[in-house]
This record gives sequence, structure tokens and C-alpha cells, in this order.
Amino acid sequence: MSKIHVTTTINNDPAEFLCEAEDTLLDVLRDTLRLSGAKEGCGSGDCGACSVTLDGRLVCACLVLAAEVEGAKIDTIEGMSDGENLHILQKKFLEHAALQCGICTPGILVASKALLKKNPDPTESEVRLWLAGNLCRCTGYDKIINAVMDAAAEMRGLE
Amino acid sequence: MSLDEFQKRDFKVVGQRVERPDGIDKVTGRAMYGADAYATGMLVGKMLRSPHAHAIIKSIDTSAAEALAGVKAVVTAADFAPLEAGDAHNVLDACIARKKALYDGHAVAAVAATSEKIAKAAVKLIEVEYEILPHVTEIEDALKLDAPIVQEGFRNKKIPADMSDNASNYYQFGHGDVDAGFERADLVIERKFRTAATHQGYIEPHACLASMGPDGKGDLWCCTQGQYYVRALCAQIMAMPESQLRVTASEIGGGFGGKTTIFIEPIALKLSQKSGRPVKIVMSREEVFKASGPTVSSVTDVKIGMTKDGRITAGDAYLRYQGGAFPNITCYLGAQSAFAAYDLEAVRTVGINVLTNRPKQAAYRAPGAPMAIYAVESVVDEMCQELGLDPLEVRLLNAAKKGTKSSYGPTFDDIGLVATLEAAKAHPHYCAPLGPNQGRGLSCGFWFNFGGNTSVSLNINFDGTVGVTEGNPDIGGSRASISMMAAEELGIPYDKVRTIVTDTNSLGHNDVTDGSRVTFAVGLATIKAARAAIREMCNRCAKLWDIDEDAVVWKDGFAKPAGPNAGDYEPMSLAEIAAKSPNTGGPIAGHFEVNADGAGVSFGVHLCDIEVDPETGFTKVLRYTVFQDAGKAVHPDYVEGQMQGGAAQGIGWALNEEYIYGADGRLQNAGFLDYRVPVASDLPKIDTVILEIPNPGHPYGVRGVGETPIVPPLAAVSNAMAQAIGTRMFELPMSPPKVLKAIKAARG
Amino acid sequence: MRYTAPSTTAEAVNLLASNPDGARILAGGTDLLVQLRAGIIAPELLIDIKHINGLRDIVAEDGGLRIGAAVSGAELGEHEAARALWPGVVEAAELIGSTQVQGRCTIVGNLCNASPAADSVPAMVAAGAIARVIGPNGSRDCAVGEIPVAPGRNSLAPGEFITSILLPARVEHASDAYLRFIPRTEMDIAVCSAGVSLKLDKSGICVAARVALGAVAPTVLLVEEAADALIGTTLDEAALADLANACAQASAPIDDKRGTVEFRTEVVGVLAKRAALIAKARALGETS
Amino acid sequence: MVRVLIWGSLQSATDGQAKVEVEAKNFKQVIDALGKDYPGLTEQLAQGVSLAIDGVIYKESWFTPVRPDSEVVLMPLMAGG
Repeated sequence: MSKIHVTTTINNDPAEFLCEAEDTLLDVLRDTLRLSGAKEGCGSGDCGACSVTLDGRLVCACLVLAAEVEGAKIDTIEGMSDGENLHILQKKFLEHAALQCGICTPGILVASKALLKKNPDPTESEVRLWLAGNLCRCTGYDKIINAVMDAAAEMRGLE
Repeated sequence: MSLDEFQKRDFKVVGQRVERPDGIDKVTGRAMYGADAYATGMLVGKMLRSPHAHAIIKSIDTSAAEALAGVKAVVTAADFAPLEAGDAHNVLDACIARKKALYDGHAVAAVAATSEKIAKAAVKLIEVEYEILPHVTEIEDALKLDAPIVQEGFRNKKIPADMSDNASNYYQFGHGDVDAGFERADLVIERKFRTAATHQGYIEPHACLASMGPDGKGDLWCCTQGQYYVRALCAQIMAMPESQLRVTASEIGGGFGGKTTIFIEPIALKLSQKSGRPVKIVMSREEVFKASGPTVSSVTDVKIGMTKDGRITAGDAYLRYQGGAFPNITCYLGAQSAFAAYDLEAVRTVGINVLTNRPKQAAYRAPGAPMAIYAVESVVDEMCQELGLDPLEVRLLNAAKKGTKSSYGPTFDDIGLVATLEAAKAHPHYCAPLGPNQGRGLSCGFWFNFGGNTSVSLNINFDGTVGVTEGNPDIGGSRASISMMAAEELGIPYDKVRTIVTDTNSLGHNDVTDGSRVTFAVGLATIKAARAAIREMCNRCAKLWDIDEDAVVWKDGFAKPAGPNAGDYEPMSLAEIAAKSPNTGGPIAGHFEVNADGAGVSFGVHLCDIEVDPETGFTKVLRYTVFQDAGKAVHPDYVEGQMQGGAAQGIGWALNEEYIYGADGRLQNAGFLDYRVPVASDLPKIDTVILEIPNPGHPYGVRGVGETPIVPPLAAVSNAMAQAIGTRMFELPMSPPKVLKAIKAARG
Repeated sequence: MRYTAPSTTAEAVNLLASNPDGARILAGGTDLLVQLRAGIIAPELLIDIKHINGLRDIVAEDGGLRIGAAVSGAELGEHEAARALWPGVVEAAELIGSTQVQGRCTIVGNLCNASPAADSVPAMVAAGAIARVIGPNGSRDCAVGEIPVAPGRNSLAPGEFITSILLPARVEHASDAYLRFIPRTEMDIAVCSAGVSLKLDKSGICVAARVALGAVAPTVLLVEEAADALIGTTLDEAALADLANACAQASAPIDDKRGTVEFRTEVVGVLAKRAALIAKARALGETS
Repeated sequence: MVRVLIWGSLQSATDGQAKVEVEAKNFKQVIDALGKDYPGLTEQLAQGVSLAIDGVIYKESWFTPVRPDSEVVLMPLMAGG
């Protein structure tokens, strides 16, 4: 069977790929486009390690079919920094030591960015609830929450 | 090692909160983990796994799979030459079933194909004829004399004759006259505790990429806590010399002990050998739960005697651990650590291991200790309640300290238990008010900490910067700590040093990243390697200045004349010496290889407040504080991170995490939906208090910190539960149905 | 497997009807993709309905709201009018999965998946929501509660699919609420759940109620006795105790890895009581 | 002579003694002497043991010195997570 041709925009750049109907967006990102920043922790939407945004909406790339993203705009961890300039969230994660093994970090950063776009001034419990779909097994979440809160404050200050 | 390594000093770099060297890669998605590797011509490997908990494999027909277009190799246990009894033998049998499938999810065959889709299709074409046998998954069932026998040949001679053949190990420790101790007690309480098997729950599934050449050379890329151990096991299994197998550890997406062994690597190597192409295997999450190495489940009886003023007169514990179809060592680690926090005249612990039809357990952070100490700390707490004594004061009264003969034999040197207890007592958390349905729990925790075989190489680059090469995967920020110790010893800024974790063929042997050993042992070797480089730099200066080698000393990054008699020379910086090194004899380096001892035990104390919904049994953790002795916190952020992460895992273990097996012997919750690790909104802020009681066995006083923090949460949460609901529970996890049942039972 | 994204419902019905065994509707995909991966289903054709005109819209209709089948949980949650009208339904929809899952999941998918533990279903049943079904013989309307018939099985005929849900209009002094029990705070499947919709008179006495329970029977339960326990009362202690009893009486749960019969039977009544009080407070305008 | 503490379940091999005396100056000599004097210990010694010498646990280091007054405790081989 012939493959499906998909035209899309990834991290503001035009992208095209061929996929099979059963391929997920995560399969294509990682294996076809070699954007391996999104990680597969479960393949069932339970861990959030493959978080990306699809037309601005936070999703698990493992729960989206590649064929579905025709004409869509996808943003991944690879597009988060602006060249050499890290996003404030990325800087704050480093400053607050909000990562240990780092496997959940790309997904948590993408999810946090989506949160701060929607809610620039979240409470700590709003951050915790928003990130409940992003499992982290190393940190106990504490330093992650601190980093997101601090980034939010700094981003508000810039506006 | 000498016991007086530690020397007091003012640190310049150690103790700072510097940025980690792998940070940028990890926040930009560039870090390469197990599943991120690619090789040209790579095939996809997939396993066929047994749906039965216990079954004889009568035949395997792989012909249809082999005939499928795109399939390049099929492997079964028959492709591996039999091994002598021992570690590698058991590991291989756990990776792929030889005669019997021993647990639900046990691999029986594997294929390598040109795509995942073809590999999946091929796996379905393999026909296995099973003869299903009765199975056993629970400890007490496995110990019954009429229980199905999981595997013969593991029973050791010390096991009492009247015990089932599923018992594989039996250890007894202790000292003093326990019975006389109980006689002296005003109160004796004996209780039985159960803990469910849990999983380390690392977010990165096991993954590897194997490449075997027709010349017998192999390369293996995998996520592991120990590339050298992977090499040793795989070389034995593949019957190849270690020198011909290079193992490179990827970035590791969490391990916690679960990546100290192998599950897929030999299969990938064999598939690669048979197909002549590189093969990548990535486990699914379901495979991780079913067929990696969860921790043991346990049943423990604890009996303690106490005088009415709170002195413990004797302690007795009988611990049974099941760790799947193979023997494991948690029984003695648990039995030795059960009463480690106490200074006891009389103590006796017995640990036994039981085989069941479950996957071969792997280590999980302080293996064996959390369950043992949960049982002991629960009984101590109950006795305090019964006698109307303050639980913290009773711990202080009985605390092990320097000079205490430990429950496992040796006498303690400087240890931090009393200091952590005092810190907890002084902390506002200990006297914060509690509301209705709330409770506060306290528990001590302990871990031995290990040293072990370690190699470090440190190179002084011509431009005055420094490269450190080490061989232990960085699981929680160790590259930062190691760079910091190198910078400290050399007297140069942290950003002049870069530490990398190397492959097996670029550095001497390093033991697995286990036992909280890396910051201690690799740090120690790094300091010694730096000292070797310093000696050489001083020698080069002596040549330049034409004075005696002994007349040059090193201070704050400079070589200097030892004193006025040595001569009047301008001190030379490391950078200056490095720049001249081609002229003075060539590149300068230091290295150090050691089997490090003197790790120094670690104690912690946790305080936990919870609130229970009395109508539903739902538990909310309100407040949590961790107190722990780090010896010297090299990078305080990552010490806190270990303390918080361990606490979070322990809270999960206490409240909701468990392996649930059905009557059919199959795992019912092989996914993150029903294996419930704590999510961000489940936890409060986890406060940390680091204490620094220097370890005499390390130049900077460092102790391992990674494992102790998972030990206290089980009892801390359980003790808080007893206060919150007014009745004590004796089984983990304390999931809502059990909590509600306990509340209703207490109400009558 | 093939993938197709028709632009009209007629096209989708044709595709569905011409592949009677092997076609599945794809909207949010949060259940479908998990089942595909696990090998539970292996359809020949996936029909993505997100590109069909109107299926991603929420529109006012007769004082109520019509929610398109491809409206995600997040979109519904952001819809102020929906929140104001049926806060219980919206909060139930928002409990489906994580933030990431919210970006994709739909209440129609939740309904058609026919899990007894589906969060939005008891809330929709309590709300008296109506599903619009389209098929080879045209469209029909059907009470939401009639869609699931057994765990994993729905009542849709071959070739049929749901295009929208109508949340009906609501009179004054009425509101709803939904609560579920999970062992964690997020990321779980309901162990049991309760949706309550009620209407008060001016003096605060309940004059109409609907109580629907989840995960205590093979399908969602609409418990009339539970509603009767509330009607004519101010939701005093005695009425709430009767409500809890009625819920327990009606429940016929199973023991499984997520909960026990005993636990579900007891806790479902607790949830119904609490949901009733929240709905009452909302009806009185005390909370949102 | 060095006194070595034997853990409980091994004491069947040392005639019930919790402490035995061996002629040894280092780790290896302790292990060798134990195996020679108490053949019942050989199964365990083959499986691997650690020695705690004056409070510090040694896994394999044969030439770690042992003094006559050292506290020497036989322990199973230590490994962790």
C-alpha cells in the first residue's frame, strides 16, 4: 500500500514526510524526522514524555496519528530555544536543578510552556495539576515546580 | 584505604550550586538516551513473551516467522550455548526461557526485521506449544510444602529441612540474648507486615542497539547503570572475549537499581550476530513492567521489647522476600538493616528468600531495607503510642551512634543519626499543629553505601583546561559533582573541567552505579587522580626551576617553592605548566584505580503529615520533611534532589504502588495508568535538611546519599496513618479500599 | 490499515457503511490509538471526522448547547457558556485524562468507548443529554444513556456514528455536579463516580433531580430512587443518607484491580451526597 | 590470632560459636583460614563474602591489613541499587 504524504509545519519550518496509517506522530518525529527530543515512556498517553503542541494545543505525540497532522503546526522541544538563546523555562530548569536523569524534561518543558501561554500567573497547585500528566520519577517534582513558578514570574516581568 | 582519609578544609567549589554539564543537552532534547541511537542498516528486534506464569516449553516453531519477507533473524534460547551455574546463567535464563516459561511475560523467542511492523507480524507467526504448570506468585503460598516448585537447585544447605524447595537462601544475624531481653521488657509487641512488589518506574524503557561483526567484534549501546557489568555478562553469554565487546552507556533515563542488570542486550547481540546487521530493541512499557526487574514483595514478623521509659530491650525480625523465579540477596540486606538505627543489647533477624513465578527482581534503591525498616519502625511507633512516649525521644534514647555495635555486627564510626534526629526535633514541622483526620509520622532510615572498583583518568590539556574520564553512568548529576571535586583539588574554576562518562574500552573497570557509590568512590578516585597530576606538575616546575622535586608544593592552583630555602620563584599556574608541558616532558595526566572501601553508612529521618478522608479512605500528603546526613554535600541541589526523589518513590510505595497478579498468575496492571506512581499534584513540597557529618573514609568527607531516602517513607506514612485514622495498618500499599476497610473495622 | 479524512458526514457514513466490520471513527483518538497499539482492535479503515464541517463547533440551540463530536475536552472546558450552563458536565469532561489527553479527547468518544468508568457519561446522563446519531438511514436523536450497552460495546448500528451531543436548556435555580473517586489526584480511571443534576424551587426545596452513577455496574446507572430521595427535601442529612443508601442499593459493581465491591458500593453514595451538595450550592448561586 | 564474628546462620559450621579465632594478617588470610578451619563455611565463602574490619566494609580487598585487636565481622557480599 502506498504511503501517506503529509505536509506540515514543525517548529516554524515547513516539513514533509511519508507515513503509514498506523504511524503515530511520535514515530515520525523520532524515526523519520530524527527529532528524538520527544521520548516514548509509555506509548499510551500516561507519562507525557512525548508532549508536543499541535496547533498550539498540548498533546501526547504517541496519541496522534502522523496522518492527522496534515496542514497542522507542530512545536517540539527542538524548537524551544531561539538559536543559542535558551527559553526562560530552559534557563530556569538549569538554574533550579529541575532535572536529574532528564528523560521527562523535554515533555515537561513543552507542557510548561503551554501552561504559561494559557495562564501566565499560575498558582503552585495549578502548575502541579497541569503537569500531572508528565511523570517524573527522579525529582519528587519540587524543583520542577519552583523552576516553572520562577520562569512565570520572570516572563511576566518582561511583558 | 586508610580510615583517616578525611581532612578538614575550606571548600571553594565543593558545596556550590553550579550548572550541570549535561544540562543544555537535556533541556534542548539533544541528550542521547537508549532508544535514540541509530545505525545504518539497523533492524528492529521484538520479543515473543509467554502468556503463562509457569509452563514447560514443549516446542517452538519459528519457520513461518523466518519465511516472512523482511525477517532477518529469529532467536530462541537454543541459540545460546549453555552456561555454568552462576550469575550469567541466571541472567540469561531470565532474559529468554530455556525449558520453562517462569513468569508472565518471560521471553521465549525474538525476531529481527526490517521494520517494526514486520517484526510484530513475525512474532505472531511463531508457534509455541506450552504445557501449563501450576504456578505460585505469593510468598506464603510459595512456602507451603505442597506449593509448585518454581526451579530446582537453588536451595542452599542452611535452609531448615521443613521448608519448601522454593526457599533459596537463609540468613540469621544478631547478637545478645533476645529471649532474656524480652523478659526484661515492660511491653512486648509482635506484628506481621506485608509489602507489595513495586517497580523502580524509570520513565525510560530499556533500550539497546547491538552490532556484531563477522570478525567477532561487537558494539553495544544501551541504557544501563553499569556498562562494564553489561560487557562482562554479555561477553560470557555470547562466548566472546571482553576486549572484543565495547559497551557504551547512553544517557540514562532513570534506573534506581533497575538498570544494574540486563534484559534485552544478549538477545540483540545474538540477533545481530545471526542477521549480520545492527539490531535495536526497545521495550514497551508493558514489557518493562512484566519482564524487567521489579523489587521484591515481603512478609515480615517483628517483635520488640521496651521498658516503660522507652528503652528497647530486644528486637527480633523474621523477613521473607520473594524476588521472582531466581534467588536474590535482598533477604540478607534487609535482615542486616532492619534494626540498624538502634543501639541494642539483644537483636536477632532472619531473612529468607522465596522463589515465585514472577520476573527476576532487580535492585531498587537500598534493596531489602525499606520493607525491613518499615516493619521495625511501625512497631517502635506503636510501642511509643502504647506507652505514651514521644516517638522522637524514644528514637533518640535508643539511637545508634559512634561506638554502637550495629545489629549486623560491625561497630559504627562517626554516624549522623543522632544529629538528624535532633534536627528533626528542632524543626518547626515537628510541632506544627494538626487538624482532624490528620496524622504525623516519623521514621528513621539507613543504608550501608558501597565503594567498589573504580577507575578515573584526568588529563591536563595544553590550554590549561582539564578533562576527566570516568566510567559510571550519570544518573543524578554525578558529572557535575566529579568536575567540582577535580576543580577543588586542582584549584581551578569549575568551568575549566569537563567530565565525560566513557565506554568500556577507553578506561579501566568500574563497578555498576549502585549502592550510592559514585560521588563517593568516583569522587575519591578523581581527587587521587588530580593529586597524581599535581605531583607531575610540581615535578615539571622543579625541572623548570632546577630545584628538588620535594621543594615544590601545590596551593590554590599554583605550583610554588615549598619555602624560602627552596628558592625564590614566581608561582606557576596550572595553565602555565600545561602550556609548557610539551617542552617539559609531554602531556600531563593523573589517573587512579582502586577498589574503594570506607563508604560510610548513611542515616536519615523523615517527617510526614497526612490527612485522610474518612468517608473514602483517600490520603493526601500535607507536609513532608527529609533530614539526612550527606557527609559533605558536594552539589547540594542534587543531594536535595536525591532526598526528594527517594521520598516521592517511598510515598508512592506506601500509598498506591503495587504489582497486582490475578489468579491466573498474570500481571494485571502493566502500565502507568494502573501502576500508580505519584504525579505532581499528589505531592506537597518536600522540604530537605542536609546534615554534614564527615565520612572519615573520604578526603572531603563525602557519603553516598541516593538510597537512604527511600527507606523511611514507608513507615513515616504508615505511622502518620495510624494517628490520622486511629488504627494501625500492617500492609502496603495503604490504598483507599484498604484504608476505608481499616477505618470501618476500627469503628466496629 | 488506511486513513481517510472526509469533509462531509455523508461521505463518512458511506465509508462506514461500506466497511461494516473494518472501519472505525477517529475523533480524539485517545482510546482508539491505545487499543490499536495494544492490538485490541485492527481496523482496515480509520475515518477521521475532525475535518467535517461543524463537528468541531459548539453552538447554541433552544437555550441549550450542541457540542460537535470532534470538540476536545480542552475546548469544551474553555467554553464559558458551557461551563455556566452545565458545570458538572464540563468538569466531568475535564477529568478525562491529563492536560495532554484533554487536548484531544472528546465526550462523544468517551461515550462510544462504552467504559463503565467513563467520566463524562454519568454527568451527561444526569444532564439528560441527547446524542445525535447519523447513519445510512439519516439522523436520529437518542438519550445518551442508551448508547453504552455493555463494557466496550455501544448501541450504534452498523454505519452509524454520533455527530453531536445536545446539552439541553436549563431553568432557573438548577445546576449539576460530577465527582469521581480515584486513588491519586489525577491520571486515573474512576473507581466509582456520581453525577447529580437538580432543580430547586424558590424556597430551596429540590423539585427535580437526576442521579447517575459510574463504574458500579456494566453501564452507567440512572438511579430514580436516588433522585426520589432528594426531591421534596432541602438536601438535609436524612435526605442525603437516603440518597447514599439508594445509590448503594442500585450498585452492582465488581472486584477488580481498581477497587472492591465493598469500596465502590460505599463510596459511590459518598460521592453522590457530595455532588448533590455542590449542585445545590450552584443552583443557589453560591458557587460557580 | 584475630577474632572473627560469624553471623547466626553460619554458626552451625563453627560449632555454634559466634566468634572464632584465626591466624591472619589480612583479608585474604582471614577468608583462607576460615575455609580451612571450618569446612562448613566453604559454600558461603564461595558465594562471596564481605569483611567489616574496624567498622569499614571491605568487599574483595585481599591485602587489607587485619591487626590482632581489629574488630572483624564476616558479612555476606554487599551489593545494592
